[in-house]
Amino acid sequence: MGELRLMKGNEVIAEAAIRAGADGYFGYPITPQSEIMETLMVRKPWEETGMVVLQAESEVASINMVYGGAGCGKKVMTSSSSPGVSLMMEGISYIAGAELPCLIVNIVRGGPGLGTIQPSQADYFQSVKGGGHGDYRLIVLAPNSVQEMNDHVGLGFDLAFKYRNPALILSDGVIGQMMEKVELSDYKPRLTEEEIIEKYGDWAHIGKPANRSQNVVTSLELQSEIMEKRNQHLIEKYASMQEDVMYEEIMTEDAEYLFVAFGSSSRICQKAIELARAEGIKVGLFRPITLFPFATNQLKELGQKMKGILTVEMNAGQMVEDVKLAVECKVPVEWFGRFGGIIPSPQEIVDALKHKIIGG
Amino acid sequence: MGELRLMKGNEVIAEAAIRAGADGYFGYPITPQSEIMETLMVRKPWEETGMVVLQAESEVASINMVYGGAGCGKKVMTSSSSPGVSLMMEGISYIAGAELPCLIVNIVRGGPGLGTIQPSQADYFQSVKGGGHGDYRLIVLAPNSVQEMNDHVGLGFDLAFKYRNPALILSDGVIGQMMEKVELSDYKPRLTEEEIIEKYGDWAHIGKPANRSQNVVTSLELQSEIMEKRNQHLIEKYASMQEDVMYEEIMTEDAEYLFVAFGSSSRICQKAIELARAEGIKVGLFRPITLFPFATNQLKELGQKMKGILTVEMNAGQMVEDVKLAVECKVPVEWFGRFGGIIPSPQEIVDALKHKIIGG
Amino acid sequence: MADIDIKDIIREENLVYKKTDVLTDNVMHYCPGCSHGVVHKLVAEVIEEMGIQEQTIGVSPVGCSVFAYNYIDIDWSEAAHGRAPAVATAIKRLMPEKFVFTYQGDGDLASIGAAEILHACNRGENIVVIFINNAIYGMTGGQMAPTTLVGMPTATSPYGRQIDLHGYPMKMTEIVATLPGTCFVTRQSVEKAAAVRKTKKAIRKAFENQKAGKGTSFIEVVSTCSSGWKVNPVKANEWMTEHMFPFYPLGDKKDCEKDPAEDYEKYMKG
Amino acid sequence: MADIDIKDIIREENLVYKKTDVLTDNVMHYCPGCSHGVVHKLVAEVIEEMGIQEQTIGVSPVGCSVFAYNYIDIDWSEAAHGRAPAVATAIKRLMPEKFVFTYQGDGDLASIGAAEILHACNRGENIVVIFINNAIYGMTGGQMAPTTLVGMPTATSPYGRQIDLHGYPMKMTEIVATLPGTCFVTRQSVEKAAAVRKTKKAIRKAFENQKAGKGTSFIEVVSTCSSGWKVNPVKANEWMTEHMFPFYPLGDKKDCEKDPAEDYEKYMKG
Amino acid sequence: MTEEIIIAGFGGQGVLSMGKILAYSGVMQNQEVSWMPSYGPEMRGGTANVTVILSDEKISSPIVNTYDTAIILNQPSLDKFEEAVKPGGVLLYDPNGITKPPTRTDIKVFKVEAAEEAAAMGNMKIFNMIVLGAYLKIKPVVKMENVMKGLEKSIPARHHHLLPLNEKAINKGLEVVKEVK
Amino acid sequence: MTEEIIIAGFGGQGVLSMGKILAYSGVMQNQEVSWMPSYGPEMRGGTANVTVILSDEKISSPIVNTYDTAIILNQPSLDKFEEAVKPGGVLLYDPNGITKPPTRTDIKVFKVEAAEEAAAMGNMKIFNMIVLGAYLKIKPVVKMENVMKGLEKSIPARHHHLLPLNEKAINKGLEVVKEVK
Amino acid sequence: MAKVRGAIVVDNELCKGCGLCVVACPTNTIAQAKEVNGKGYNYAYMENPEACIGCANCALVCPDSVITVYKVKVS
Amino acid sequence: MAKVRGAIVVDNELCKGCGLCVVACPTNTIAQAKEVNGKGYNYAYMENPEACIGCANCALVCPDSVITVYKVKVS
Ligand SMILES: Cc1ncc(C[n+]2csc(CCOP(=O)(O)OP(=O)(O)O)c2C)c(N)n1
Ligand SMILES: Cc1ncc(C[n+]2csc(CCOP(=O)(O)OP(=O)(O)O)c2C)c(N)n1
Ligand code: SF4
Ligand code: SF4
Ligand code: SF4
Ligand code: SF4
Ligand code: SF4
Ligand code: SF4
Ligand SMILES: [Mg+2]
Ligand SMILES: [Mg+2]
Repeated sequence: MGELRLMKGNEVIAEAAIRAGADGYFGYPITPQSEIMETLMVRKPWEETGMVVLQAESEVASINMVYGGAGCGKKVMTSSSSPGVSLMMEGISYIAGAELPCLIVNIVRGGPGLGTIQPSQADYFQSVKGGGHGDYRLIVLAPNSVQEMNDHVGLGFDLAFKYRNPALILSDGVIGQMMEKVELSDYKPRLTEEEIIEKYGDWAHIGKPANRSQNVVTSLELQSEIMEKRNQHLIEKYASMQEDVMYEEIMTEDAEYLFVAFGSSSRICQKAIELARAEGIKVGLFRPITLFPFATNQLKELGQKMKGILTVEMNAGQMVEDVKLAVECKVPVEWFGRFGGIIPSPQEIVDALKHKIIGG
Repeated sequence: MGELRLMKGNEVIAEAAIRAGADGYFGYPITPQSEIMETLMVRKPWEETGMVVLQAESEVASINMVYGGAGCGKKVMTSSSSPGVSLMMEGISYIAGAELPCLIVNIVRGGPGLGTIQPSQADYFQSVKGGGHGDYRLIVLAPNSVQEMNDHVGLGFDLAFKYRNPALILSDGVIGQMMEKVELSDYKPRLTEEEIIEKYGDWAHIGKPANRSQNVVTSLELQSEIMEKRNQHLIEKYASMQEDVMYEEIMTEDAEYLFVAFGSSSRICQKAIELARAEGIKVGLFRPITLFPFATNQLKELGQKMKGILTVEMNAGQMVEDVKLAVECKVPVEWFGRFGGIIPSPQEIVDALKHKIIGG
Repeated sequence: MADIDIKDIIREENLVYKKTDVLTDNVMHYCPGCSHGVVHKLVAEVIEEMGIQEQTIGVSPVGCSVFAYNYIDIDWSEAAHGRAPAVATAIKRLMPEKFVFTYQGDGDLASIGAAEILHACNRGENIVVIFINNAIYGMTGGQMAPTTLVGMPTATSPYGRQIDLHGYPMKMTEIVATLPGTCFVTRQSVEKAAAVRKTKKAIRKAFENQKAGKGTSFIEVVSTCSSGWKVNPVKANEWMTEHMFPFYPLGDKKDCEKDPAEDYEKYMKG
Repeated sequence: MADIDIKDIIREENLVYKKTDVLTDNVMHYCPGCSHGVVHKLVAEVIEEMGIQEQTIGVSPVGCSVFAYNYIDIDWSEAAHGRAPAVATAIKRLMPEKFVFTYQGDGDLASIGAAEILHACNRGENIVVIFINNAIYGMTGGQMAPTTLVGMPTATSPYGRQIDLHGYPMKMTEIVATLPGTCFVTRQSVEKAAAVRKTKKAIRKAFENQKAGKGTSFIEVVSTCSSGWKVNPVKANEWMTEHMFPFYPLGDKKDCEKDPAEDYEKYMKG
Repeated sequence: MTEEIIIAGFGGQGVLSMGKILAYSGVMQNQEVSWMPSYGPEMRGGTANVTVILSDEKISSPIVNTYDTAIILNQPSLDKFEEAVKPGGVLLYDPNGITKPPTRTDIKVFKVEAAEEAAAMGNMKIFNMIVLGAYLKIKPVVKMENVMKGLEKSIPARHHHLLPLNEKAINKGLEVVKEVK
Repeated sequence: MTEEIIIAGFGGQGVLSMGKILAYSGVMQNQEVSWMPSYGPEMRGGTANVTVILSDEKISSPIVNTYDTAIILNQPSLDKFEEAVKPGGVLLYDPNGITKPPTRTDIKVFKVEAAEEAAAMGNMKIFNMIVLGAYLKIKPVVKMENVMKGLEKSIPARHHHLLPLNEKAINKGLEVVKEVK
Repeated sequence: MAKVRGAIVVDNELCKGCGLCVVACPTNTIAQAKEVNGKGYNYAYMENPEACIGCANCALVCPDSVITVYKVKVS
Repeated sequence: MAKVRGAIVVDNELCKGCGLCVVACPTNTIAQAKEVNGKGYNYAYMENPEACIGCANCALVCPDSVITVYKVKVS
């Protein structure tokens, strides 16, 4: 068993990155996630593992530093919160287009605009459908505990490299600011130059030896025929990600109703299940852990057995569209949410279940 | 009848803006839409109507100039193409959050990343679901002719001011680069200072007279209770936009099958209908003109009468989700598309209809 | 000494200084001793003295002064982080008869917004820029700014700014002074009464420049952030005097009034 | 005059100049006479001469030279518009033993990417920046750049750049020379053989600086864009000599080798 | 009547403006028209082409894959578009620079020595007008008076003194076009 | 056993670190714990609060709306959280600065003069440890040895010489807490 | 010889006790109260009211603009 | 007295006919051909081959690196 600590979700992200053998972090302060970079700066991993940590001049610069670092075959990451992530949209689209692996952390706050720094899940569409231009997809992980903040850093990097695709951890101030027990991962060494050459020497710009042709990281292709092939390849890649889909089912064996919720709201739903079951309502929870790939088939199978589904989100109703599409409108699917930084209470959720689904 | 001309779609955007009484244009060059700013610079509207035209240092600056100008109660706009629009995501979220009216034109090119400059419709999700952070919606117009490029400029401004919400024209190089006959709108004078005070004096920052309290344009609200109310208000506003939904039905009276397509691909679909009907296939077209608000009810009513629906998009399948949600999965809905700058041929579309819907 | 009762002094007719009416009655959210409060007051006083309250539009940044609109009783736009100069550009160009100023922190102006300030100054936008350089990101909890001094500890440079890791502190004022679009570029402070008077004069001059259509006036105010610096306000002023002023020397960097022609020619000649 | 047959001259052993092998055999997509071609060649020659082809990573911009990777036979990253300095920063920090350079146009570097170049130079990233200033946006069809001269017509200033509408042309080289992170800042050109030789020397020096870990070397090359300027290449060179050089005077703006200590002290003293 | 035309050649041969004049001529006689150029990387020194559609009805797609007429001004364009002419359609080309002439027999092939004639007339700029004349001979889809009106509309007023020259060039094209059998 | 606690007061009163020590104490005896602070605008000079949950089972939601115990250190917090104590639950407060004392009768109310005692002990920094002691007297949810271990874990090593003082403060709290009847 | 007397009024409840006025006063008129106001700040007050010359230095440096200054000439 | 003779080889098909080498040559060796190459450019060639001194100026300024230069000393 690894080291057991009581830590904030944000701090864990930093610690997990060092332990995952990350090569670089590039970021810009923004509440509620500045602790990630601050923790790294205190930890000084450059003295320990050689990891580079740099405060960039902006989120635009951060994401382009990530692009540059990822092109070296290095494990690089950035973190920000909603407005900062919006500034990264061009860069993220470039990274996806150039098929580079990297990790992006979004500790979401309420929008639109400057909005509020309180927790929110209103960046679901941006993360899952692609807030930047063009057809691309991110691998999106939605941790719901401090432990998963740790786990998803390593997982995010692994999936990013497996698919040569950016991965994004979609979390919020609840998980980021909260302390819970966490078993930290063991240290994984950073890859050596030789290992990088061996693993990524066919695409990374690491210096062109005489015996191979150039490695060029680019998303540009002016010939439509070739560009279409690149798009086709991406589409197939995204479809293939289904093999790494992750989700969790809680108390669904005997359930007649289902909550679908991710991240922090899935925690509140667990409490709501306790309350509802105390009243005799058989409700369970389906929690997508990967928001992309989305557990469409699994939710379809489970969901179509239910009398009704309530999607609970801290936004105005985003994932609910994917839930409806998954169950192919065969079961009533409704949405309940609070927003603007308000966290729904477990009781409200139970009430919504009663009004919108059971009584509706 | 207004003035009849043969013009490029992009040029028409510029001309229509002047005639709509626009107060300002702020933009940055990018193919395939640079003609918009170039036409304005040649036309020198500042000498004629007083309209300000400024080449900004970047798209980030452009959209924030639009934010500043819109806050004055002025009719302001910008235009760009996909990567440039991605850079505007933070700014657009701010504009939506502060409830400012403005017009944004996206002449979409193929992505992700730098991609290709050829036409594409891959920014549907970004435009319609909100590529920036937070729950917001743009009014999205999808012209499919040079004439509509003219019409949608005036319409876009009108809707933007009606709802105090940014409007976006989603088009591409087909419509932007093409010349067609166009009947230009008549000149509408720019609002005078007095008119602006009268119409927008309750929110625009135009100088605070002693007899009213401050007008502050901001999207910030740190108190969650108030922020949630603001979000709630936005949600209701977006729902109310249904009264301005626009769509077109072509040869649907006797149709057994339906194409759903917007913008340039809807033009190709019209040709495909000719070909298909020549073979005896009764197919019609449903063309959403406003992509948001989406003609959900209208499409539901029409779509549920069909044997099957083929959504045709120059992307990897985006609007198809909204089509499925609209018809509530009651009819088979499939997607056909080409991408990466390739425009599907009418015959391909007919073939896809046969394989995916009729034979499928 | 003439004996006079306090009550006889505290009388309307003896008033020599009171809070200007252009400041609202809202209690500022700033920490005790924060320089923002002083500069807000000076801007408000200048607006009052020039009688331009009805014609002035402020652009507040993202930073501790994001809420400047709660304190100065004029119309405002709150800008995205770093973009105030772009926002102000549009406002001024669309309403040239209005007075427009941005009020920006060092993170806002010198870091994320470097391109926007450079270009607004370069275009010579006819606006006033108030630049509060407290060498730190106050609002987000004391992270390193582009202006953080070498060796100065912050939340993201806990062992002090190191040149090799974080680069040098930037002197934005010196940079914008080289741009021909700026007409008046100065660095001031507000740690003592004399400095406050000078800063106010500079702000007044900047607004007068705008009235005369002279281009961009840029006023840096070297400031303290006792919360970010983790010292009390009095000590913060002392620290600033001792450490900030040598690196950020006070005074006018450029004043076109003094010789506009020479300046322009020098630039055009290279 | 000694009579000798051409065939006897054109022999392997008499070779004095040929295309370097570090250039690929791809035909450049540039317009006839475009300066990009000359500068590409010089970069390639320096890489060859220093024997660093296997250790060099180039960062190409968005601009006509976006395809630089098709011509110089090394590993490359193509950066988003204006962001090459950020991309290069990461590459160099993660692989400090490699040689990293950006190659950027004036729209890319001075307009949209102003913040990134300013901050990379300010941090003193140990990279080389090649800055092709052709006073126009070549790739997108000849729009105004931040460096477009006053009065110069472009697609977005058809009646010539006007200061009141579009602001002044910017001198990025002079600006970055003021930053302490830069060690070598120079402005060169390639319109004639002597200039080409000098530019090559500067590029060599820049890469040598990187080897020695001296910080950012910044080389502006005042260039032509005959397509954007709508004149033929020979006329373009003449126009450049007559109009660009007076505003963008050639020569070294900063060379730390000459007096690094003084320079640093001057900055720190303000 | 619907006429779908592709005009293709090198950048600089006046391909786009020839298409524009044709389209404007259509407008002058109240037809529906569309003009859809290739754009982008092909600009610089490469090839250029434009699809022009003239029709009595509303034009559905401005982009088509087969054409009633192909007007071809260089070899790469011939290679690309010969196959795209509808059976029974027309291919008109200038043989100058053509090394592999068209081979299809199910279409009508015409040639016009426009480059040669333009050189003879001492003005390469009217090259495209000679080609236009040739096309109008084969397919008089627009009346000559409307062509002249279209021309007037599509060139800037300061060049209107060149109208007679252009008319001469068009007439020359009408004269010299020959069917290849 | 599940204990859901809110601790609320001014920023600077040691609210967050008191919660942290409590949470760490739970970890030391193998309980599940969560510590969820308020964050944001309330930071500067305003109020601060933290929700701590200790449980023998996995904790579902780290955010709850009612509490088993509320530890209240200023008036605004009392105003906000008095209602949120579950019927039968505990409200512990320091009367210093409290102008409108709690009024509920369906809960147990305790007070601890922690500020006064801390002043008496000559060190305002141990204020929160006195409160902690008081809480532990009412609800001995964690063993004292685990509290000391938690304390050790949650303060930096360079401050470990202060552990005895903290222990003394906790014991003082145990002593001086009084139920209000 | 004309002499000057001044006085200041501090809005106790709004003062944040930063102490900047204390050091700005050339005559050591001001001190911070031992007691705190409703927000917990040791507010400023005239400790030596006779010393005040009404120069307004204190008010000028006060970030919260809570000082009002009065001045009279006394002969 | 040692004299120098030079010669250049232009890759005709790759030359873009920009003419920069022509003006760069100190000896007026180079001219542009009347004929065009496959891409339609009037390529450069040695009009006065005897004049060439092999200084490589032409090659240095050639943007497309299509000139190769040779030089011999002749006595
Ligand atoms: C795009 C974006 N990035 C980051 C932030 C977070 N943020 C808010 S204020 C600030 C910096 C404030 O520092 P400064 O500009 O120096 O102002 P101060 O608070 O010191 O007055 C940052 C990084 C944000 N709101 N938006
Ligand atoms: C975000 C973004 N904005 C705009 C563009 C369009 N664009 C491509 S190149 C370019 C400018 C090129 O000019 P310059 O940097 O001077 O390079 P040059 O072509 O002159 O060498 C622009 C604006 C883009 N690709 N991406
Ligand atoms: S954090 Fe610093 S800048 Fe912000 S209010 Fe406090 S003292 Fe002022
Ligand atoms: S457009 Fe200008 S910069 Fe671009 S290749 Fe042509 S000459 Fe060179
Ligand atoms: S007015 Fe002058 S003398 Fe009086 S208290 Fe203030 S600073 Fe001191
Ligand atoms: S300066 Fe103002 S806020 Fe500070 S102590 Fe004096 S009166 Fe109070
Ligand atoms: S080598 Fe020198 S002399 Fe010979 S052609 Fe070239 S430039 Fe002229
Ligand atoms: S410089 Fe090169 S490309 Fe230009 S004409 Fe001479 S040989 Fe040809
Ligand atoms: Mg600051
Ligand atoms: Mg350029």
